[in-house]
Amino acid sequence: MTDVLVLLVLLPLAGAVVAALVPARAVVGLVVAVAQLALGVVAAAAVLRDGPVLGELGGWAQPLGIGLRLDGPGAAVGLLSGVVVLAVAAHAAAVPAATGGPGYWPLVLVTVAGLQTVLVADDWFTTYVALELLTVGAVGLVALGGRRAYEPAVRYLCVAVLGSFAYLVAVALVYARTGPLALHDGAAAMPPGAATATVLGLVVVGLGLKSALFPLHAWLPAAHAAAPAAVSPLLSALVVKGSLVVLLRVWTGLGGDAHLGTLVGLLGGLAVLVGGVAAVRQERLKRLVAYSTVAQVGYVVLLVPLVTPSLLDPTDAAAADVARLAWQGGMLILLAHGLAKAAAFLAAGTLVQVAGGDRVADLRGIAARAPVVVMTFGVAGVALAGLPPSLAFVGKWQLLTAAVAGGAWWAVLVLLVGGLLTAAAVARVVATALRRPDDDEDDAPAAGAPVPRRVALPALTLAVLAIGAGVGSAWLADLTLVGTGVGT
Amino acid sequence: MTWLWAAAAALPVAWAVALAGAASGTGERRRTLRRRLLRTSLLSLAPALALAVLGPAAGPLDLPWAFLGVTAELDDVGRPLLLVAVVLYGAALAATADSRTHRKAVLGALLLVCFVGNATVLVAADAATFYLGYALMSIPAYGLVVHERTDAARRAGRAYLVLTLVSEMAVLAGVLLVVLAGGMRLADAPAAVAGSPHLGVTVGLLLLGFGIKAGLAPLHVWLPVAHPAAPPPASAVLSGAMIKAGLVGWLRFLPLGEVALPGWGTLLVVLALLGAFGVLVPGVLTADPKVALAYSSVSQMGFIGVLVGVALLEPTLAEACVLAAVVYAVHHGAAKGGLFLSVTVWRFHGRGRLRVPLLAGMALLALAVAGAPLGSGSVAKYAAKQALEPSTFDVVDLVATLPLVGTVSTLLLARAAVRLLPSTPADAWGVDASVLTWAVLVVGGTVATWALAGLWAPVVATPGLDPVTTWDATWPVLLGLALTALAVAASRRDLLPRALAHPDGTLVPAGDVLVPAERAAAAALRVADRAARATGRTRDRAAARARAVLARAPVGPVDRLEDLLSAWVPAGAAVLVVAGLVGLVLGGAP
Amino acid sequence: MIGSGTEVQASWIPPVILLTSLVPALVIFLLREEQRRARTVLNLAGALAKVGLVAVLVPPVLAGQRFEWRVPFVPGTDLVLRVEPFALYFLGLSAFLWLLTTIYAIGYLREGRDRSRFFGFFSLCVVATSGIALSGNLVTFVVFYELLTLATYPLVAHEQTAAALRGARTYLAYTLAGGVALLLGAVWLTALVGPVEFAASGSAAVGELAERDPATARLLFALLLVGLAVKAALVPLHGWLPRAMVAPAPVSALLHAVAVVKAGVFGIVLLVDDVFGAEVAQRLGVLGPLTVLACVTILWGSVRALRQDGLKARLAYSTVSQVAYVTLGVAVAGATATTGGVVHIVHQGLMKITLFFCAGLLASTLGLTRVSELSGVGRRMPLTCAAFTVGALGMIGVPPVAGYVTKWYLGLGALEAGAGWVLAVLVASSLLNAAYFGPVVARMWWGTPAPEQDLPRPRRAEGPWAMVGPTLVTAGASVVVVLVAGLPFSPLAMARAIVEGGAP
Amino acid sequence: MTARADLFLVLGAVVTLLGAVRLLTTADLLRRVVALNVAGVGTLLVLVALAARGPGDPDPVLHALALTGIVITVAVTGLALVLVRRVEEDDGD
Repeated sequence: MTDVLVLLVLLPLAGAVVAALVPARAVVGLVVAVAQLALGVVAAAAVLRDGPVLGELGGWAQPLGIGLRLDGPGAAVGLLSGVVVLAVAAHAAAVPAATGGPGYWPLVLVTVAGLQTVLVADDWFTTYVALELLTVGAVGLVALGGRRAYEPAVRYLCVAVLGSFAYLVAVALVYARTGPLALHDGAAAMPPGAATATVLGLVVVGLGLKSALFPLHAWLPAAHAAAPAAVSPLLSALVVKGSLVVLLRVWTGLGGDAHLGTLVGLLGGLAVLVGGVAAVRQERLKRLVAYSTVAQVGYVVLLVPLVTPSLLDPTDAAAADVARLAWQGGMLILLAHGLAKAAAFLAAGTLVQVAGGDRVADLRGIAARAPVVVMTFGVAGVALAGLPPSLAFVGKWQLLTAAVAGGAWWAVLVLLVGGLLTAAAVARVVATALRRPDDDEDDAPAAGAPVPRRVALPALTLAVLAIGAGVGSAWLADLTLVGTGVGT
Repeated sequence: MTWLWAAAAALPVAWAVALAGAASGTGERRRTLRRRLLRTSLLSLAPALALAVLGPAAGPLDLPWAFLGVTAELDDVGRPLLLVAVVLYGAALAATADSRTHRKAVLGALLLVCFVGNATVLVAADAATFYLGYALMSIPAYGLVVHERTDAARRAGRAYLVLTLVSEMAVLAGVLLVVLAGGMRLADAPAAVAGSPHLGVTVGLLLLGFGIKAGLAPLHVWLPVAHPAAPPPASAVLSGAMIKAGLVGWLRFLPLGEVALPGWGTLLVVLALLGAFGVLVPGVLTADPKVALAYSSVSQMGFIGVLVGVALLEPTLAEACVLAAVVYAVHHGAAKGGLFLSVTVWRFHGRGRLRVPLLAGMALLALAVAGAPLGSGSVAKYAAKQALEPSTFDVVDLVATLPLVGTVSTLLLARAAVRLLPSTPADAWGVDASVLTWAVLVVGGTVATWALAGLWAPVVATPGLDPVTTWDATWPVLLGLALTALAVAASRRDLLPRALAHPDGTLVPAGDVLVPAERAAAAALRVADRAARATGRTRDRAAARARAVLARAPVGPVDRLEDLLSAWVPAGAAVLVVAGLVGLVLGGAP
Repeated sequence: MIGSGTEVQASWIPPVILLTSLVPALVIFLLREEQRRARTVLNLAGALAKVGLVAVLVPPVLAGQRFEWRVPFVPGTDLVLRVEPFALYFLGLSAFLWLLTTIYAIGYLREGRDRSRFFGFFSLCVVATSGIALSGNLVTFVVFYELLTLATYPLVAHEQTAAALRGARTYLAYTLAGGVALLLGAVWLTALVGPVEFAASGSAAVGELAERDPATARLLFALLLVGLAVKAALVPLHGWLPRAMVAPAPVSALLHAVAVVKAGVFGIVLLVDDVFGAEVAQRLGVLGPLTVLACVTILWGSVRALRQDGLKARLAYSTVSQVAYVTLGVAVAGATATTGGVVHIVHQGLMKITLFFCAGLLASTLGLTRVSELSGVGRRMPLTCAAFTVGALGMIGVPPVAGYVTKWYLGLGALEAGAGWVLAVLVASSLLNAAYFGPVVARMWWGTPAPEQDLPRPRRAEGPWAMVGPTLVTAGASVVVVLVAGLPFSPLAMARAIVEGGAP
Repeated sequence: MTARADLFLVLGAVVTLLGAVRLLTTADLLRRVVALNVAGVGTLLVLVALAARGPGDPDPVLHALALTGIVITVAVTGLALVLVRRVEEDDGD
């Protein structure tokens, strides 16, 4: 199984190199995407069956070697990455204009490699390197968006690197204290105290910046909106999730902090509300979708304050139940959001292209020309809003149950209102797209060529998956718990 | 003999459906089909006639699978009235077939449906079936009333429908209360009501609901507008058969003979008397013979109402009163139905060779209604007198007062005759089905009751022919005739004001208290309408305000915040603030 | 409702019932617009298969057999689909009416646009409604309940005009907000007592909760009720219904007769009888307010209907009023009233769908949409008007149309429960019904058309037979169901069996 | 040894903080890149200081981290400069 972990990292890296050299870049990208998905499935199955998969890169033992460990959340996000990357690659292969340039394929593969490394890395420093790889790849991808994208890209880069520095300092503190350390079981070596608190604080701010946790999110709407159509889905669905997973691993690994946890939860709540309202208010389609990502990050970190009591007092059975539910809920929302957001961004990209403008108002009546794409956007929106039977609904259910059981009524409120806000934002787009010109209006949009199936299908598949995965998703919920130590 | 029962219900329904189906279309074949169907529709009443003739020999009906369970049987109350109903509806159908009214097929279909309902009311053995029939009869009858589609018909229809629905609902509520008390089977109903904790409400609802149908003053107002507006065959069944359903309802459900209800009884008697005599004024001041006939119906039903009222007052008299009421109803149904049909028959045959027989028949019917000796009316009135003799009701001397109803009837019928006979009849036709059925009614309304009363209701003594009895029956009629003569003479000699001498229905319009009631209703509707508009405006304003608030509230700050954060420096400041917050939280933690 | 003497067996039947609509839905989505025949065949095959399945299931289920299918939803909680009498009852109604509505819709949309989308979502609606019917626990119910909201939105918005989209938006706003309340209630209840299985006379765990913490139990009841009341259109949460009238006629028909509104009241019945249990609810004192709410709705809907000139708007407000009868039935509690409420689910469905079918026929054949335009239309479209009359009389509660049986049971039940004022409300409602339906019927048959309004005589029939046929069938069924009310599998008999099966 | 290391630790923290604050509060892109590097240097100082803090020889692992950090910072700075130049080219048009 160790080989699988190594392959997960090396395959996209090698792919990136090949893609940079050979002309048939899309083919390389697609092959790597398929292989990656297959590897992800194998790894996830192994994790689900046998628990976390361990390994070492290069065969050297710690501290010089690189410790690998694929836990449940990692495997789950790996699966997500496999599915999303394949779908996005299919879309990009079908619509070269959506890629932003020939640099697309190598950059994507670098980014994927970074993400996979984040997921399988088990020590603090490897994670740092992986995060940087992820950042550089992602910034490069944003920059493919052309002139309008350069400034957001710089902004993204600065913010992300600053976040990395904060994380690096935290890593240094940990190393100075304990020597090389696995991420997943720091609590024993790092007893609560000033040092641990500082580490937690640095990680929360640093990775919060990278994950666009409100109010550190200001870079995200600009960057995600400016990126090319085949890039935004990857950024929103995967890149943001990478740092988020690390944040959560550190949090559970170090045992958390009650007050900071509450602060994070409150910020998450604010993210849901502000992001939701802002999404409703956006005039531009891709910014609308991007703001919904801000809200979704908020959903996920809502689990932090709910998990913390159990981390602080592992003997409390009730708290353990709450923690388990919250963790499952948050992680499922993360996964569901990945699928749905990728679908939404892909669809949004196609719609912008068909409409010839990225204002919501430009979409008027576009359902007549691109019915499948509008439907995709709607279905993805349903999943984003966490309505049944989507996967996000299952996550929301768990998270709500945890919030109720944990007495976090503010979180309940946030979850419920947030869903409505997302639904409102999506409904606005769908209604505009459906709006048929009145008979007396002449400005009927000229009928263009229909959107080809191979363009529409990847997004639709993702959206349907986001909706359909809710049924029978208990295994996924179980998977997200494997090897995290939450609720045990 | 379930099949006979089934046929009695199914055949008329089948014919009604066929007629309705054939009602539209203008082709010659369609017309022939309609005519054939209408002519043969009489046949569909045959099973019902057989039931009425067989009586208890037909056995009871029990269909637990149908509706809420259908049961029926023929008893002393239902059987004679069913017979009258069959004859009346048959006559009405025949008259419809021959009349020149338009859309005869529709009229025929409605009559058939009403018949099924009406007959069901008469024979029902349980409360649910009774209610089923009651509604099945009452609602389609609206179609009879408005059939002519004139403004008068529509107005009458409105009055009819409003009162009928009120009646319907009162009946439903009352019947449900009866069922609640354990009176699902009609045989148990009076006792159940008597023992019900909701006795008062139940009786009140029943009096109201059935009172409307039975034309109890002041709920009678639909009768004098509906009858003239409806085609005569429809008037005949409305007056002859349908209003009897109200009486049957009283007899079936009220706790007659079970418990003395002085309050309700007195109320009923007083109202009934009010109706019996009060209608004289509007009745003689009308110009329309059918209005006069309608008022006469109200008067006669008042007579019956007195009987029921007394039965409520004095349980010991109940049995006799009930039988008297049934006899009276049978008599009045046949005779009054005959009189209404006379209007049609007279209009078509009044000038031909049938003129004299027609006049004679009509005179006989009128005398019978008025209660002249030898007529069915006298039988009924005698029975009533016998029943009331022992009454201790002391508000009015009933035995002395009631014969005067005969006088009222005489006056009203005379008024009708004065207006009807000089009217120009259309060209005469030959003898047709309508004349024949009318003739049956003449016999039924004058003689048959006598026979039937003796046959089926041996408890009721038929009047002898001794002078006292004969005089008792004669003087009210004579008094009425004398007054009529006086009035005619007075008006001839211009002794009366013009409005009284040649009343045209404007002084007291048909429907009397209906007119102010309509005005009040219209005013109330206007007020309601204004109120509704006002609340609508208020609601719209509130909604607009809510929308405005919703659109404004949390959005402004968020917009501003996001605008602000989109610049680098404020966003950087936000990062610093968060870092500071995190530090504060961690530093503040113990 | 697992009563005693029943036998639960794991089975694939429940998901197969869903598949009879889900498969057509998915395939139809993939069809091209012009593949009309394939669409029709798929639609009808699915609908017929469902009707057949239901028909086959009735006898064994009434005999006590239960078919159940479980799949894990989240760890510890399953999605449960279970065939039981009440489920089958609702399923039967929806299967039957869906078959007819599909036929009607094929006729109605014969020259329309976006028919693949329409029929796809149409079938998806059936999936959702069937799922609601088969739900064996609260989670499952919530899932399908929300799915129904989503599947109906494109149907309401089908015309894609500004008005249609406005109506659809209102619909979505109301139902999603209601869904939030339902979700909160469901989650909270689940967090407190574990997965809530629907059970005869209520879930035992919920009963214990009510004993332990009545205040919370009441709050939960209120929350769940709010969520359900939106779809059930209980005042003051009914605002979406009249505005959803912009939908095409077949959609309105199914919204009002089988799908959305019925899902709401079906849920209320489950909430009272199968989640809390009537006795527990009675003890908690929540049924009194619910009764008042139902009565207010009944009257308010009728009063508002009086003033509508648009035929469909009038019908919509009438639905507000009529559907509250079902709520009233369970709120009054007691076997008789509950039977009345439950049987009205079918009765109202048949009658209201007839009325909407007629409204659609009038609109599509003669272009008539307002009550004031209907004078004398009976002579032009006698079959349609006859069907309308049957439906209207049923709504008023005139025998022998189905509505009167409902009224009888409700009235008697109210009296048995000592709530005579409820009977007064029923009476008032009937009079109001008569006040707003009476003039329509009278105008149709006995009105004189305005001279300038020369109604064209429909060329041949009153509309395509695909539309007239279902209309006549539902009108006939509105009478037949009570004509044979005493037979074993009539709606009334089913309702009795459901209620009695639910008695402890 | 430890005391001097602590001094460097504090110094590193201060430099990091100054770099970060400047980074976050300047709108000029080039200054931002410079500030980013300042913060980076501060971070590395912290790393090295921490490595020297313990008794005995400095921790080689932390030195390795610092080296890696430098490499990454250089790479990032290069990327940033390319992007900044493009932005400014655009502004010049």
